[in-house]
Order: sequence, then C-alpha cells, then structure tokens
Amino acid sequence: MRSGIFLAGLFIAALFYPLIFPNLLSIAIYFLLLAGWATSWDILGGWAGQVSLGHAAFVGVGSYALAILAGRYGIAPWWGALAGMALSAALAWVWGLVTFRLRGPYFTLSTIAIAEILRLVAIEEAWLTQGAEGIFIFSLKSPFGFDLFDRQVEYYTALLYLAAVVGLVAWLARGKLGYQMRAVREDENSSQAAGIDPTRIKLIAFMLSGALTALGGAIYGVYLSYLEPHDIFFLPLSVQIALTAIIGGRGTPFGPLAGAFLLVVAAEVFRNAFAEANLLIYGVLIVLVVIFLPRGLIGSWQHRAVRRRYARSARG
Amino acid sequence: TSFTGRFAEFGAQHRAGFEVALAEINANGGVQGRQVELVIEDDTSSQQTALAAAEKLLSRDVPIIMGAYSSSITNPLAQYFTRQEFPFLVFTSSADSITSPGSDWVFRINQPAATYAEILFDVFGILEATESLESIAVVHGNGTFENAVAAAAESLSEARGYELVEIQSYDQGLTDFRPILNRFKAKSPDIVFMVSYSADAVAIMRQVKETGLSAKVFVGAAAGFALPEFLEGAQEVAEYVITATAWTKDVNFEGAGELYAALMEARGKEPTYHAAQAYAGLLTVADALNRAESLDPETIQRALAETDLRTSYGPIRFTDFNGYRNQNPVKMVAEQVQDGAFVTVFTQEGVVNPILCPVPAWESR
Amino acid sequence: METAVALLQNISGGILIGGVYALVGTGLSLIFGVMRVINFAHGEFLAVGMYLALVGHAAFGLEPYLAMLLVAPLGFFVAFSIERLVLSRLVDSPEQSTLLATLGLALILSNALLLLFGAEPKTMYVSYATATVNLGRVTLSIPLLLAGFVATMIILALYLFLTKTEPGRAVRATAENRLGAELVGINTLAVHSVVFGLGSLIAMAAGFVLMPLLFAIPTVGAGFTLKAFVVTVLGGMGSISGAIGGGLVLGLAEVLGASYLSTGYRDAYGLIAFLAVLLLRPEGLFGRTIKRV
Amino acid sequence: MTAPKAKPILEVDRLDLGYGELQVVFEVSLEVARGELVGLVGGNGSGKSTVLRAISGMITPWSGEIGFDGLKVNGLKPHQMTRLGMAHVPMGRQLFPNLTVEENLSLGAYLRRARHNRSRNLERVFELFPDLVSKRRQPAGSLSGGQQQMLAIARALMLDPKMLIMDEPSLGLAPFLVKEAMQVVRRVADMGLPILLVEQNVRQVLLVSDRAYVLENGRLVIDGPSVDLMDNPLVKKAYLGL
Amino acid sequence: MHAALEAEGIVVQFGGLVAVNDITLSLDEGEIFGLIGPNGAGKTTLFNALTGYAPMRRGKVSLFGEDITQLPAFVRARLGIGRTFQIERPFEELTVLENVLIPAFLHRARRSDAERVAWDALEQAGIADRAHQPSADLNLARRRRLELAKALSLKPKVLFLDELMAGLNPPALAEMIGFVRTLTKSGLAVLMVEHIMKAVVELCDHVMVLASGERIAEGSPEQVTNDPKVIEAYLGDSDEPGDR
Ligand SMILES: Nc1ncnc2c1ncn2[C@@H]1O[C@H](COP(=O)(O)OP(=O)(O)OP(=O)(O)O)[C@@H](O)[C@H]1O
Ligand SMILES: Nc1ncnc2c1ncn2[C@@H]1O[C@H](COP(=O)(O)OP(=O)(O)OP(=O)(O)O)[C@@H](O)[C@H]1O
Ligand SMILES: [Mg+2]
Ligand SMILES: [Mg+2]
Repeated sequence: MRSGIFLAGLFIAALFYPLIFPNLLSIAIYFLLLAGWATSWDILGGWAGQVSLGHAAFVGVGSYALAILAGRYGIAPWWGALAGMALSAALAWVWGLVTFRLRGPYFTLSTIAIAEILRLVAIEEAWLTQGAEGIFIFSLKSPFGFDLFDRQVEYYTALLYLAAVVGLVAWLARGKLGYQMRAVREDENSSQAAGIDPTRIKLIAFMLSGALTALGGAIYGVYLSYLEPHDIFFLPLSVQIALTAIIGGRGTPFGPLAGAFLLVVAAEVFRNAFAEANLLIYGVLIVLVVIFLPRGLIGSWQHRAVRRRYARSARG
Repeated sequence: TSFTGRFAEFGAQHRAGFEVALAEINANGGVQGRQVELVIEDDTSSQQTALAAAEKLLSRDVPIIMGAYSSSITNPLAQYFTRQEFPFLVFTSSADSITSPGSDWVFRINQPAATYAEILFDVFGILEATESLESIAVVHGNGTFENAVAAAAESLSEARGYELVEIQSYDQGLTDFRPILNRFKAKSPDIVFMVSYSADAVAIMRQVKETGLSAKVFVGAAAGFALPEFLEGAQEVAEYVITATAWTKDVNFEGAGELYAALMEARGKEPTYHAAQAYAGLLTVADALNRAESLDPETIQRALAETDLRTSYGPIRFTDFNGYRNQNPVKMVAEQVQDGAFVTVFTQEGVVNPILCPVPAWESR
Repeated sequence: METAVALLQNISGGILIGGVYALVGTGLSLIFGVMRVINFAHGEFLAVGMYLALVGHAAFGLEPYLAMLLVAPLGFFVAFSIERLVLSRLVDSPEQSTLLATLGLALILSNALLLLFGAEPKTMYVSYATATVNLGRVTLSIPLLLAGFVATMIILALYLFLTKTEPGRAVRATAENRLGAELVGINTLAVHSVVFGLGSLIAMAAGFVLMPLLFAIPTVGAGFTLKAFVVTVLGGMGSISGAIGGGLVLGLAEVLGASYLSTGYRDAYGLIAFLAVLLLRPEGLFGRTIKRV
Repeated sequence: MTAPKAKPILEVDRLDLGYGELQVVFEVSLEVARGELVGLVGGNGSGKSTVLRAISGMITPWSGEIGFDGLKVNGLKPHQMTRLGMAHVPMGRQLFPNLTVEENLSLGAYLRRARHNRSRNLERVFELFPDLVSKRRQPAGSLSGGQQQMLAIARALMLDPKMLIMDEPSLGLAPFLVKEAMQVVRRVADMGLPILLVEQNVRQVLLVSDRAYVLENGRLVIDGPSVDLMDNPLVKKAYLGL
Repeated sequence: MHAALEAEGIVVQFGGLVAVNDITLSLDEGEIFGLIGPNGAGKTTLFNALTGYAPMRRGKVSLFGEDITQLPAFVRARLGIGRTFQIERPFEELTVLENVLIPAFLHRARRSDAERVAWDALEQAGIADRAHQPSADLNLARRRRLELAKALSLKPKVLFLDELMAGLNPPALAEMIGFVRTLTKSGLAVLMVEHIMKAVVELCDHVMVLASGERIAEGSPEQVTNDPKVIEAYLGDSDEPGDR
C-alpha cells in the first residue's frame, strides 16, 4: 500500500521531469524503456522463474513491425505496435511450447540460440527487413496532432508505457496469476499438486512478457527512427534487460525499476568520469552488487524486511 | 564517436585526427579570433548512448556537431539532427542512406559506400585492356557498410557486363572462410571481390592461399584491406591485393605527406584514412564557422553548404548528385600491395603506378 | 569425383575446427559440471589466452605453443584468483547470481584487454601461418592440424587427470555432492578455484592454438562463449567426452551447412543443431541419463 | 563405566548459535569422553542439528568454545574438521549417488591420514556391513534407504576418525532398519570410537547410549546416564510419549 | 455408490525395475487407508502413480467412479486429490500464508476469498501462528504442518499423506495424529504412507503392506502387525535394539 503511494508520487514527479531537465530527455527515455523491458522480462524471468537471454528478439519484433507497417503500408504506428505485440505473443507461444520442456540453464541457453537465429533471419531476409542496410522510420501519423518524433512526446509515451507495465505487474503480483507464477518458479511438482498447470502459466507469462517488451520496442523504434538488425537483435541488449531486472531484484514489482535507474545512471556517470575505462568499472559495479546484494537491490531489502517484520511480530 | 565497445579501434584514429586539426586551427588563430574547443562524447558503440550524447551536446550550445563512426549509429543521429534542424557533419560513416536521400542538415565529406565499388570497377575497366575479365565472385560481411558495398558491386557487375558467379555473406567475427572459398574455387572466377573489416581480411587472405584459390584479380573493397594491420597480419599473402581507399599519404593533394607524419605522431602508430577524415572534418567545421556571421543553426548550415575548401585530405564541397544530398564528391584512390607496401596505382586522373595483373597462381609465387 | 573431394575437404576441415571447438567446450563443461556455474566469461578467457600468446610472441619471440607452456601458470593464476575473489563468495547465493557475476567478469576482462592492448585487431605472424599438407587431393592447413592435435592432447590429459588421479577423484566428488565432499575432508572451495583455473586455462589454451589462425581483438570472446555453450549442450553439460563429440558436431554442421546451403546462416546451423539436441535429447548427444530416486 | 575419566575428546562450552538474526541455541555446554556413546535428544526445532552443524564446522558459532582433541576448533571449515579426525554423518547422508559404493568408500579415505590404511579399513567396514559387499560395484544412488544409511556410516569410518557425530540416522527407515541402524551404532561405539548421536527417536537413543543430554528450545535442560533418564518423569512425559 | 478412490492393477516400471506390481485398492469416504512396507517397496511410487506424477505401465484409477487414469497431475488436483510430498517442498521464497494461498486460489479467484480459505487451512493444520514467517525458516514439524495445510486448502476429497509423521517427536506426533483424525469427520478419504507404527495403528482403518512392489499383506492394523510375513520383512522381531 505504502509503496503504491510512493510510486504514484514518483509518477507525478516524473510528469514534471521534462520541465526541469528539458535537455536530458534521451537518457530518460532510455531509462523508462529499459525499466519497462526489464519489468516485462521479469514477468517471465522473475515471477515465473524462466531466465531468458533472448528478449532483444521481442524488442526487434516490436520495432520492426511498426517500422515495416508504417514505412511500407503507411499503417498508423499504434496499429503497428499492436501488431508487434500480437506477433510477439504468438512468437512467445511457439517459442515456449518448444522450449519449456527445458529447465534452468538449458532454457536460458535455448533463448540465446533462438534470438541469435532471429537476428540472422533479420539480416538475411532482406525482402522483409531490408537486411543489414537497415530500415528508416521517416514519417508517422500524428495522433491528436502530437509529433511522435518529438522527444517530449516520446518521453511521455515511454512514461505511460512504464507506468502501465509496472502497474500491471504490481497488480498481478497480488493476485491469482502472480502467485501461480511464483509457485511454478519455486517448484513445478508442488504447483501441480496445487492444481496449477505449469506449462500454461509459463506460456501466459512468456506471452505477456514478450508482448509488453515488444510494445516498448515499438516506442524505441520511433525514438531511434532507424533500425538495424545487429543493434536491435543484439545479445548484449538481451543481457542488459535481464541484468537490469536481476540487479534490481528478480520477482519484485519495483526491482527492475531500481535496477534500470542504477544501471543507466551508472553508465552515464562512468562514461563521463572514466572515459575509456567506463565499461570496466561498470563490470566491477555488477560484480559488487552481486556479491553484496545477491538478491538484487530491492530483492535483498525485501528479503530482510520480511524477516524483520516477522521477528518483530514474533517478539510482540 | 566510439572510444569503447565494438568500434573503439576507429575512435582512437579519429582522436588523432582531431588533435592534429585542432592544434593546426588554434595555431592559426582559431576561429574568428577565438580558440576552438572540441567537446568529445563517447557513444560506447551504442545507438542509444549516441542519441543521449547528441542531446547533451545540443544543450551545451555547441554550434555544430560531427559524428560518428558506424553507419548504424550515424543514421539515427542524422535523423535526429534533421528533425532538430541542426547542422550535422558526417566524416566517416559511409552508408549510402546517410546522404541519399539525405537532408538539408546533414553534410558528408567522406565517400558513400557505393564509390568503393565504383573505383574498383574502374580499375577492372583499365585491366580489361590486357586481360579478359569475365566472372566475379563476391564475399562480404553482413554489416551495414559491407552490405552496401557488396550491393553496389552486384549492380555494377550487371551494368558493366561481368558475370556474378557467387555472392556470399558471412556473419561478423567468423573465423572459417574455407567453405566459402572452396565454393569460389569450384567456379574459378576471374575476380575475387572481398568486403571485410581488417581482422577478417587477414583470415580471408590466409585461407585463400590455403585453399589454393587463384584468380586474375583479388580486390578488397573497404576498411579491412586498406589498413596497415592487414599488411602486418597477412604478410606475403597480402601481395597483389588491390584495395580502394579514400586517402593515402601518396595522394597528390598538397600537404598529404605532412599530414601523414603529424597523424602518425598523434596516434603513435600508422594512421588510417579515418584519422585523415576526422582531421578534414574538423577543418571543414572551422572553415564554416569562420565564414558564419552568427552561431545560429541556419547561418552555419548556409556556411557549410557554401564550403569550398582545399585540404591535404582533398577538396571539400557539398553538392547534390546521383540522388545524393550535401555530399562531398570524393575522389577515391586504388592501391595495390606490392612488395609488402601499399602502392597507389590508380586515381581519378588515371593510372599512376603500374598495376600487377594477372596475379600469379599460388604454386608459382 | 570433384564433389567427393570437396566433401572430404569439407569434412576434414569441419573435424579440425571441431577439435578446437571441443577444447573451448571442455573448459566450460568442466566448470559447469563441478561448480554448476554457466561461465559467461569463458570466451573472454580465450581472448586473454590470445593476448598472452601475443605477448609471449612479441616479448620473447616464442612460438605460441612454447609460449603456452611458459605463460600457462600465469593464466591459471589469473583465473584462480578471480574465482577466489568473486565466485567463491557466491557458492551459497541464488543461481542467477553466478550468472550475473560471470557477465560482469566478461565485461571487466574484455575492457581490461581494451585498455591494455587497444582496440585494433592483432595478428601473429608465424612462418607456417599458411602452410598446408596434402593428403591425396585434400589440402589441410598446418596450423589447423596443430591446433586440432594440441586440443586432443589437452582433452586427453584432462580426462586422465579426472579419472585416474586422486585429485581428479576429489574433483568428481565435489561435482557430485559438495557437502559430501567436504565431509570426507576435501576442501571444496579450493577444488572450485582449481577447477575454474583449469577450465579457464583450457579456454586460454584454445586462444593460444587459435592465434596463428586468427586475430585477437578485445571483444573476440563473446562469440566463443556462445560456441562453447553450443558445444557443451550438444555433448551434454558437464561431460568431458561429450564436449569432444559436441565440438565435432558443431564444426561439421557449420562447415557443411556453409558449403552446401547458405553461408549467411552459417552460425544458425550450429544453433539449430543445438536446439534440436536440447529438445530431443536434453542430456546431450553423448550424455548418459542418470535418473535418481 | 560411563563417567569420563581422561580428558574428554569433545568439549563444548557455552555455545550460542543462530541463523541470520535469529538465535536458536543458547549457552549449550556438553562433552564426550573417549570411548563414550552420548545421545543428544530434544523436540523438533530444539536446535540439535544446529549444535552438530557448529561442531562439524558447517556454521560458525556466535560465541562459546568448541574444543576437539585438545584443540580449539571454532570457525574451522568442515573439511578442516574432517582432517582433524571428526567424522560427521549428516541428515540426508550426502553420498555421491553416481559413484559406486566402492568409490564412495574409497573417497571416505581421501585424506592422507587415512589413505595408507585404506584397504585395511575397507575390510573392516565390509565386515561391519556385510550387506554392502554384494553392492560394491553399484552406484550409491541405487541403494535402498537403509543401505544408503549404512554406506554413509561406513564412509565416515573409512576416515579412521577419532570421533563420529551422527544426525538422525534412523529418519525415514523402516522399523526393522531403525533397530538395525541402532545396533550398528552401538557396535561401532563398542569398538572404542566416541560417538555423539542426535536422534528424534528418544527411546532408541536412550536404549543404546551411555549418557544423554536433553535440549529444549535451544537450552540444555537435563543430562545424565541414559538409564536414569529413561526413568526421569519429565523425559517420560515429553519424549517417550508415556 | 462409488468408492472415493479405486485403483485397479497398477503397474509402474522404471527401466527394467518393476517398482509397483499389479496393485489394486479401494478407499471409501471417511476412511483412512495405511500403506506400509520396507524402504524402496514402492509406496511413494504408487502414490505418484495415483496422483499423476509417475507414468503407469498398466492399470486404472478412478475418483468417485470417474476414470482419471489419463489425466495429468494438476487436473487430478483440481478434481479433489490433495497430496503431501515425502521430502517437503514449500515454496521457499514465500511466507507460510502465501504458500497456502496458492492452492486456495484454485477455487476462488478473489484474493480475499482465497485468504479466508487459506486461514481456515492454517488453523486446521495448527500453524496459523506462523502465517507470516518465511517458509524457508520453518523447522521440520512446522514444515509438515505447512504441507498439510497446503493440501487442505485445495478442499480435497481424497488426501495422500507421504510420511507426514517421520521425524516428529512424541508431542508433535500426537498432535499430528489428532489433526489427521479430525479430517475424516467431514468425509475426507485419507491414504497414508508411514513408517511410524504408532500412527498407523492409531489411525488406519485398513492397512496394506508392500514389499518390492508386491502386496504381501492386507487387513486391519492388528491383523497386519501380527502377520509373520510382515514381521519378517518390515517390523523386525524384537522391540529392543541390540543386546546390551
Ligand atoms: N538454515 C536455517 N535458516 C534459518 N533458520 C533455521 C535454519 N535451520 C534451522 N533453523 C531454525 O533453527 C531452529 C533449530 O533447528 P534445528 O534443525 O537445529 O533443530 P533440530 O533440533 O535438529 O530439530 P529437528 O527435529 O527438526 O531436526 C529451528 O527453529 C529452525 O527453524
Ligand atoms: N524416478 C525413478 N527412476 C528410477 N527408479 C526409481 C525412480 N523412483 C523410484 N525408483 C525406484 O523404485 C523403487 C521404489 O521406490 P519408492 O520411492 O516408491 O520407495 P518407498 O517405498 O517410497 O521407500 P521409502 O520408504 O524409502 O520412501 C526403488 O527401488 C527406487 O529406487
Ligand atoms: Mg535436526
Ligand atoms: Mg517413499
């Protein structure tokens, strides 16, 4: 409850951000998108416990769907985004059906493989994606007269996206599906004994996760306005999405948000402060967080809080 | 530009070029009597960091922005600056799409990718006088740039009547080209046309020898084959390879030799044409700023458009041609590896040094 | 006739490349088998190996294979210390912690290489870089032959170590049950450090043997990490003999796919084989199924 | 016969133990003399396993002292304790399921101190557990629960230990195996090896042990010769279900 | 009128090993059925077959006359089969209440409704006082109660208990026996595997003895405990451990 109020406050503060920092919008947009992707990733990776290192594929599907539909057929970007989400959900469904027989590290490795294959497809099937040449988003229909290429508009779109994703996850977490996902993560046999169909729950999680990631991908596509397979279907992007969620705290509604904040700010600060050593320091930061906060920023805090609350109630 | 990440190698070259140019400009009294300050941001080889850095630069009231190395990064930057109506000078990225269709705000001093193929096909034309060249096989990386060069080669083969027997792409970082080369060998093409970054270039040539693939002409379009690392790594197998490049120390522009020496000193090792491009880019900017009455974007844009500069990199002026926009029509040069060194063999003015052709078969070297 | 020679040529090329892949996979498999850590920095250790070979070559003018023997202790020490400093603190942490930690290590290593050696590709020139031998009409690259041979020897040595020696048995016991191993007096944390050191050293050795064939750039590792994953999954995670089979399958799949289908999808062939194996035989092509009660 | 005469092999002095911020064992002191079979009993969650874990080095004591064979051993790791001659048969046995029975046993004698006696000990162990002889080439994971328990004890004996500590060796065993396991424990003790035995099955423990301690909510409440405890009304009520 | 649960000719094989061989049993509402036998006899495996976790080679299972042989475990759980696991498996990252909430959601989608069901189950299993404790920190006795509460919040019609009493000390054991006894009052049918003969004798209406996958005896607790075959294979002859 308290965290709900805190979050609403944060959201309102975020509404004023462009007024205070009109020149720091790009980085804020990326933060919002990364947080949104990580939160979406976490539905599958944190709540349902299936660590994916292939989520860049959904960013790709979302952004390419929008770009292709808008560029070639002049279809409005929101329909493009929807199409990307639908396509991603379908992709996740097939992907899940094929790979959910695998457990733990095997599943993770299979996601890398599938995303890599998709990257090669995006490069090789130039008739669809224009291949390595890349694809531009030159003009888009403007909803209500908003110019979608305007950084402010993009900022608010991304903010809405993040708010929606975080809100959805926070709401899910308290309800039936949230608990069913956690049950599946903890122990598939036990969850069957509780009447849960683990495959179905994982599929739902995967499809939701994929579709929401694709929505963020569509916004990202507009923000970049130029897409190229190597950069979009990029293993490091997949890794960063997962990293953000895990550093923040897997399976916590606000962990990915905290993770994105830490990573984006750290990356920017290090980029300016350490010049060529910046990625090295960034790596050190990751290792330190892992060693000292093994459950991630929010996760470790929550873990301790639950115990403290219990210890207090047991004493009192 | 990129100082870390995948493209860090080129960022380092750029830095040398900037240093030399900046020293020169400020030694000559700066711009309109003021010393020039260069603000550099590292894009960490990432599109999104580049965009954030661009916005940051805009907010710092710089008059003009230059960038970046990779076309995949420059493309979104060009889009961004066009929308912001801010002058943007491209000095290395060669994807055609940057200036074709291009925009009023994007200027490029370096050559588009297609010209790499053009100059080489011009060389083939010359060689036709003595040799019959009919078939061509292309191997290229699947990056934006290599792809563009290969596409140009494909259409040029058709336009100029060569039979394209194979065109094969490979994924970056590939180590084993033998399957591709064996395929080529089966078709025995007259020309082997390779488009690769430097690291792959060495591996390809070594494996060409290993598989015993012989052809009358080996050409390496683009970056990989024109770098000093290529000579160092490939050694004797690099012999006879013809490459296209934007600039060498032997080009007949005044001061090229001195520039080479200065860049050499700044980089601490063999400079590449990327360094020269960065140098020329900065000179262009200084020149435009010198002519601009004020620092608002339109004025600078106009000043840029009117650029007519001679540098040791070559002449710089921006025109519209063949669908390009604000593109400096660079004259490329072709070099051939002869006795372990790059020898400039062909420029727009014609053959300057003899071109060795046909390449002897491996057994008889 | 021509096509038969070409096929033989391709198969032998695939086998040799596969030998090197097997070596890369073996190290990863060893680490996973004992520590249950998927080492995302594995390829980076290979890159470290390449640079060590370069340094050895440049500083002492050593043949990479000789340099390997000299520099091996140093490489082992680096990996050993990294395990001590980082991974050993994570033995009781949740599974994703080690995954993250190795990702962090990968970043650290590749950027340390960038700072030390610069970004430009470095090649090593050895006199036999392009030498070949002919077996009938099949041409084989000598550096590749050497690489395949050394890879085989290293794997063999590792196999003998694990099955025939007392410390090897301690390693296997640790892999089976860490607490159980502690209880018979095995210092399992030390075993982890040694195993990580060994596994990474094997990756570095792969870097050494690849150096005359390839080039070093600081970011070369990531691709090899992926290949190592493919190899280990093909062969069965944690199985040394499996890694050999996995390496060969990957080498052949890539070469044959690239030769007879399309080269653009070359990397996809290995990945598709990988997925197929994961789905049809999750224990690996060569793994045994051990069902427990 | 039961009173310790020489200096005890294990001395535990005012031990405080816990997990995270939660203390579960308070000022526990106990000792085991050479040649003695001592029981440690108590209700669920009273902290018995926790005490054993501290002794074998799996957890570090908050305060208090553990002395083994004349040395202060606080904070040593399990493998270090093993090196000193402390063998621990934990709950869940911790065998190497994919290795054969024989390999499991020979790993039991992994340490140098035990290695040269390996074949002699192997004979002794097979004498003690004749059931294992026919299974020596089978993977440990394929044994029945009772056989696995035997193997766990046997592996501990391969170490040539100075002392043995055991956690619930009868858990989950069929009734006749419970008795058999207890008899084995007694036989091992009769060979002169000091044993600290933790068991849920209080009745069985009191039947086989020389002396016993009773732990309740992390504190020692009663101790004394097992025969006396058998008749102690408190023990009768709380632990024997009488 | 159908029996609550009927199983006919169940056979389970692992490779060459026949773990359960041709077992038939039937269980009525309100009945407690005991399954005993030496380690490795196949008790857990039989449980797994009936609840849908082990593949059956042959045989038929029906619940109130409805054939459930082909149904996966989670569907059987929805139809009213609750079970505990021999090695308890709490959802470790969750608190006790949340653990029980998960099965409680099965019949109620609303959280407040599900919470009510969960609290009832916690009360019934006697662990309501620990509702907010992280389940990973529970001791053995409480883990067992949590297992029971989880099974109960499914509102099952047939309950499978696999060694629920193992490792409990006498007071905890007596308490647990009490819990189980109250369960049958509402007509729940219970199938239990136990090595603790005290619990078997006190609770079961009917006992079956397995050894090496075969049924070797069946009947009332008294009949079975006095059967020489059972004494030889399972109970052992004397009550005293060794002679000293
Ligand atoms: N790993 C752990 N983390 C947190 N608390 C623990 C842990 N292990 C045990 N505890 C708590 O410590 C207390 C003592 O546990 P311990 O296992 O020592 O009891 P025990 O006497 O062996 O009981 P049992 O009959 O269950 O084996 C219990 O309340 C238990 O919940
Ligand atoms: N997944 C499996 N794969 C192979 N064999 C198995 C498997 N599960 C059980 N077994 C074998 O089936 C037999 C019966 O095992 P089960 O677990 O049913 O015994 P149990 O009667 O429950 O014994 P306990 O009282 O020790 O729990 C054993 O021999 C066991 O080794
Ligand atoms: Mg215990
Ligand atoms: Mg069982």
